[in-house]
Amino acid sequence: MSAEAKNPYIPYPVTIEDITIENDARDLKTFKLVFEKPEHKKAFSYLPGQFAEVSVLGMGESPFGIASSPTEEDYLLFTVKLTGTVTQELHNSEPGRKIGVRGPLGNTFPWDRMEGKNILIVSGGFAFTTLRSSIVYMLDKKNRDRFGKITALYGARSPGELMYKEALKEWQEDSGIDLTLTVDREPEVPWDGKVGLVPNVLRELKPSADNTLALVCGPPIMIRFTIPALQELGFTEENIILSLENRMKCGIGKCGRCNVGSKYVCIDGPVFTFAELEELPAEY
Amino acid sequence: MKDGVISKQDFPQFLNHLKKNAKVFAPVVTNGEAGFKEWSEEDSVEFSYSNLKLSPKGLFFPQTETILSFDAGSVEEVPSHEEKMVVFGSRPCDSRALTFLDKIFSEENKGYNDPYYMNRRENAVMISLACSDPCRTCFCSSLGSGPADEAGSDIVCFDLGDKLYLKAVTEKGELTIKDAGKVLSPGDESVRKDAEKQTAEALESMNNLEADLPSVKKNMDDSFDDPVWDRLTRNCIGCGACTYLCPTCYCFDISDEERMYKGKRIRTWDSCQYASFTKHASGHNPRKNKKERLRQRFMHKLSYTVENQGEVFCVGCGRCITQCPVNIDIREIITTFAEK
Amino acid sequence: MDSKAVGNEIQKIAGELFRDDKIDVFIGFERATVPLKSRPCFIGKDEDGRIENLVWDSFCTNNLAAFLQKYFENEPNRRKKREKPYPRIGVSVKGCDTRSVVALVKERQVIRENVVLVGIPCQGMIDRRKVQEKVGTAEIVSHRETDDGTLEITTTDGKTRTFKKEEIMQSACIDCRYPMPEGTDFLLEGEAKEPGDGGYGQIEAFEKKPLEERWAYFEKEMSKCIRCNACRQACPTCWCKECFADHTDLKWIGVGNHISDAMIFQIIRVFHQAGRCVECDACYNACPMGIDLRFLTKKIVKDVDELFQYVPDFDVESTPPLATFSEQDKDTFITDPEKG
Amino acid sequence: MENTENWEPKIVAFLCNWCSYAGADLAGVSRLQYGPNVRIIRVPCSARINPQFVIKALQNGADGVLVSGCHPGDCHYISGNLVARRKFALTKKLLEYIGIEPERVQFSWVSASEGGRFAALMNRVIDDVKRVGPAKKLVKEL
Repeated sequence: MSAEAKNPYIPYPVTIEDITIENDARDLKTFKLVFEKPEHKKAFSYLPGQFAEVSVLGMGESPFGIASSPTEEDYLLFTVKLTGTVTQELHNSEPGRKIGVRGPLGNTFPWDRMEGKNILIVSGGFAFTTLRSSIVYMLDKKNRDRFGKITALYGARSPGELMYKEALKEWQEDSGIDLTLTVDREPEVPWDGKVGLVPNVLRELKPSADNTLALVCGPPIMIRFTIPALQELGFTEENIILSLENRMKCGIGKCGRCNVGSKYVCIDGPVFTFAELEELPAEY
Repeated sequence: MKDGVISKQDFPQFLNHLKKNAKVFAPVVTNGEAGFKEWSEEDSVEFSYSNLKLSPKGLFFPQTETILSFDAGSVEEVPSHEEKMVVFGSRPCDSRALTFLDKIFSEENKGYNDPYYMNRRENAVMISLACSDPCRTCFCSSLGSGPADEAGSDIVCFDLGDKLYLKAVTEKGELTIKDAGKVLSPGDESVRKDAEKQTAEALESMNNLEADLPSVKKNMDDSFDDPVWDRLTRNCIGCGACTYLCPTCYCFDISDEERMYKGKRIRTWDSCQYASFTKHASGHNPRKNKKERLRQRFMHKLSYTVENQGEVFCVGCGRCITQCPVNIDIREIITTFAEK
Repeated sequence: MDSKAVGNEIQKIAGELFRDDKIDVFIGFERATVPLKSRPCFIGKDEDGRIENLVWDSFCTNNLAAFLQKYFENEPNRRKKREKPYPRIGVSVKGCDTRSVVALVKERQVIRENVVLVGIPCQGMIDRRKVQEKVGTAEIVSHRETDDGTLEITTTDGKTRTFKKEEIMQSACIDCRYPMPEGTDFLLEGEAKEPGDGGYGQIEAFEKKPLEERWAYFEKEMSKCIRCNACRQACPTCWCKECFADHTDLKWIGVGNHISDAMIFQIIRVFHQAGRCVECDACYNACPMGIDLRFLTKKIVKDVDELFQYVPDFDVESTPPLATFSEQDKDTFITDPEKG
Repeated sequence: MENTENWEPKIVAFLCNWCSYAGADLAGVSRLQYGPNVRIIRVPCSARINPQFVIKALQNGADGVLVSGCHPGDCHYISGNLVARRKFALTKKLLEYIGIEPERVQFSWVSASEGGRFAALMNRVIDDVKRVGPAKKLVKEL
């Protein structure tokens, strides 16, 4: 790359190395991407919470939270739900296909603030992506000591809809994290996790709010009921961390569509504290 | 040389001189409508407009432009726009609008430089034509500007009837005038006075909104959920005419056009007035109704950009007022919130 | 009745409708902030003070039927989804607005029982562009209409000029065959203008021009398009919940201002108006770029009439032409390889 | 590509499944000769044809478009082609009106037993389009 400023609209070429089907409905797939050029890999330096524009030439670009952790140095992971044209094209792809990635974009989870704190992770459905990134990052040997107790609650409609099944299994055996899984209804398959909606299970688990930051990602309905539950447990508005999604195009604060009030989700976010969101209109 | 004078008759010589080193754009009548066009000797420059229907925004931020092309998976960047350009006849308000777009597209906006827009800007000389006869729908003077505002211009030109007075306001402008020394005669006290007088008269003729912009912003911020927005937005039909004619609206879309694995990624103007602008792939839309969308347009201009860029993103050109099919008048919006 | 009396009558009826709890909102016209325009005006239940804003003059050009459909969201398919009943709407209508309401009722986009139509015998509306054309470049600052059918305008240079209404009437109104509303709930007293002949002579003349000349004209007009969608949004019978041009999963046309996309958008838009278009020229009036859309809309109306003997008039019972067929429809356009 | 001797037009043919497509099939089985310029798109019924399909084909570079269904009265869905006929009549007139050569967009009826008619139709359309040359109007170059 030349010394002059990079054109922020040009994606880095990457290759799809592997594709994992994440759920029974088969509408969630994780794409493992590797950079074609080492200098691009180096330039793409990120922290959990950030996102990137995944680019399929001819179809367009879509923003996705980065599901891999910076500690997984050789590749990027994106978990993609089948919804529109770009995701359709991705889902129809085979490993080996060349696509593009533009980023990293947006802010990160507040890693400075999280240093030395207990971390509570609450998530539902396929919004778990950047939280997977965060867990992997925190559990890495180099980083584990920087954080206190790590507690995670992850729910989905049914066991088959829980993503990253291999990783979940590992974490359940890892003493560095206390992971609880829950499903909405009593499943027909053997299940040793909880049964119940995330906010209810959260109330049951009663994690301590003491010296703790809560990272919450999930569908709007889950968020709406989880926040009161967290507040009951003593979490302040500043200590509840959320990640927003809005329609995006440029990802660099120019195209003007992802704003919530005066804040742009792509540049000022996607990570906001609940306190910050309370100041903004509910246009998300 | 900081200023110069040329008779209207000889004016094409000046443009011809500029044309040696740059593409020259000037208002020319085509299809019965004056608009910016690449000037050639056969064209006569139009001076009789108050405001052109389309501002020169599109010369720097075209309605459709290619940002990259691709063929069978390999990406090719668009060569950077290094061509020299001179724009003559932009109204001062439209030139000032470019300084706002600069704040969006330049690196100062969170560190991302938009090379397409910025390269064109850096290679352009703006010669604005000061207003002697502002429209009744013009209200630049209520927005801290005026009929001979220098912001965004390199040279301000005054139409003094049979002659034109050119006044450099940037170094680039000075160089341009110096370089054209052969075809220009130097300015003197009398033309300077005439220009000043013309501007003062033009300013005098303008209506002032008498709105305190900081309190407009504050009142808007406080009234986000106020039912007044229902009243102000009821007759909106949801077209994008206001946004596309606006010299400060910059929102855009990025999409791919492809045929047999070959194609390009294009950037096109987009409008916050369209439902599809913010609609998620899931179908959820944070700004579902026209009330929310029109509120977004006005709050973006009068509040959000004040916070983020330190400017009210309206230059008072009045295009949205004259062209709105249902006469939604931004002046009424401003005064509504000024009084609140 | 002079226009002031018409205005008073509208105010009186609207007031009574509110008083008798017959309507929740009334849509009429009020003065605009610019000359040669009146604008749609909405009056809610608790806004009786604003009833006196309602006016009638020769600038009530918008087709108010365009505002009705959005009140009947979820009609006809998901009616049960609604929590509250549909509002009852009073609206002042000219002949063209009435016919658009009928077209919408037929297609179940408007519930007839929920609208109270206040019919106004239409004297024809004035085309502000025709006035401006006659005035030249001078800016019109005010206008005054007299009851003997003249318009007096004042320009910035202080001059006044008067025009006979016939000279500056909208082409749509000159051609209009249905100036007198029918089937309305109220009908104001008074005479409508003489019905026109439809003006299809212009279309026939265009049809006779050489192919390349027709294409050149179409191309010239569409080259002005900025894709602002004002034509679509202003049209009362462009009621698709999602326009084909906005489809993202199946991209019919590009979003930029490539002329091919602009052309295709307009061809399809006009085609979708077959059997619906009442030639009110709302699209033409809304277009900020002044594109001649009349030559397209009138063509589709003419063809529908000639081929299927259908005119979207005041008849609520007749079936829209593309929702039905006749075995007698002509096969003359069919290529028959066995014939020469 | 200019109108040279070597130029061969690209024709897109929308054929209904029950009659015209079967007619094309029969033409093939019967080894009837017609130009190789045709790209056939099979649709369930001519009523499935939205005028947008025709125009989109022209935008994407088709030099000619043919739409063909069952003869009136023979529609597999009883009246699909009669509903379609109204749309086609308007489309044909509107496109011609704005200056699209009438040869470029053609409509016809071909039954399942008319292999010969299909081949003749194709040759006729190809000849017509050849006469008016490569399409330029509405075409969007990428």
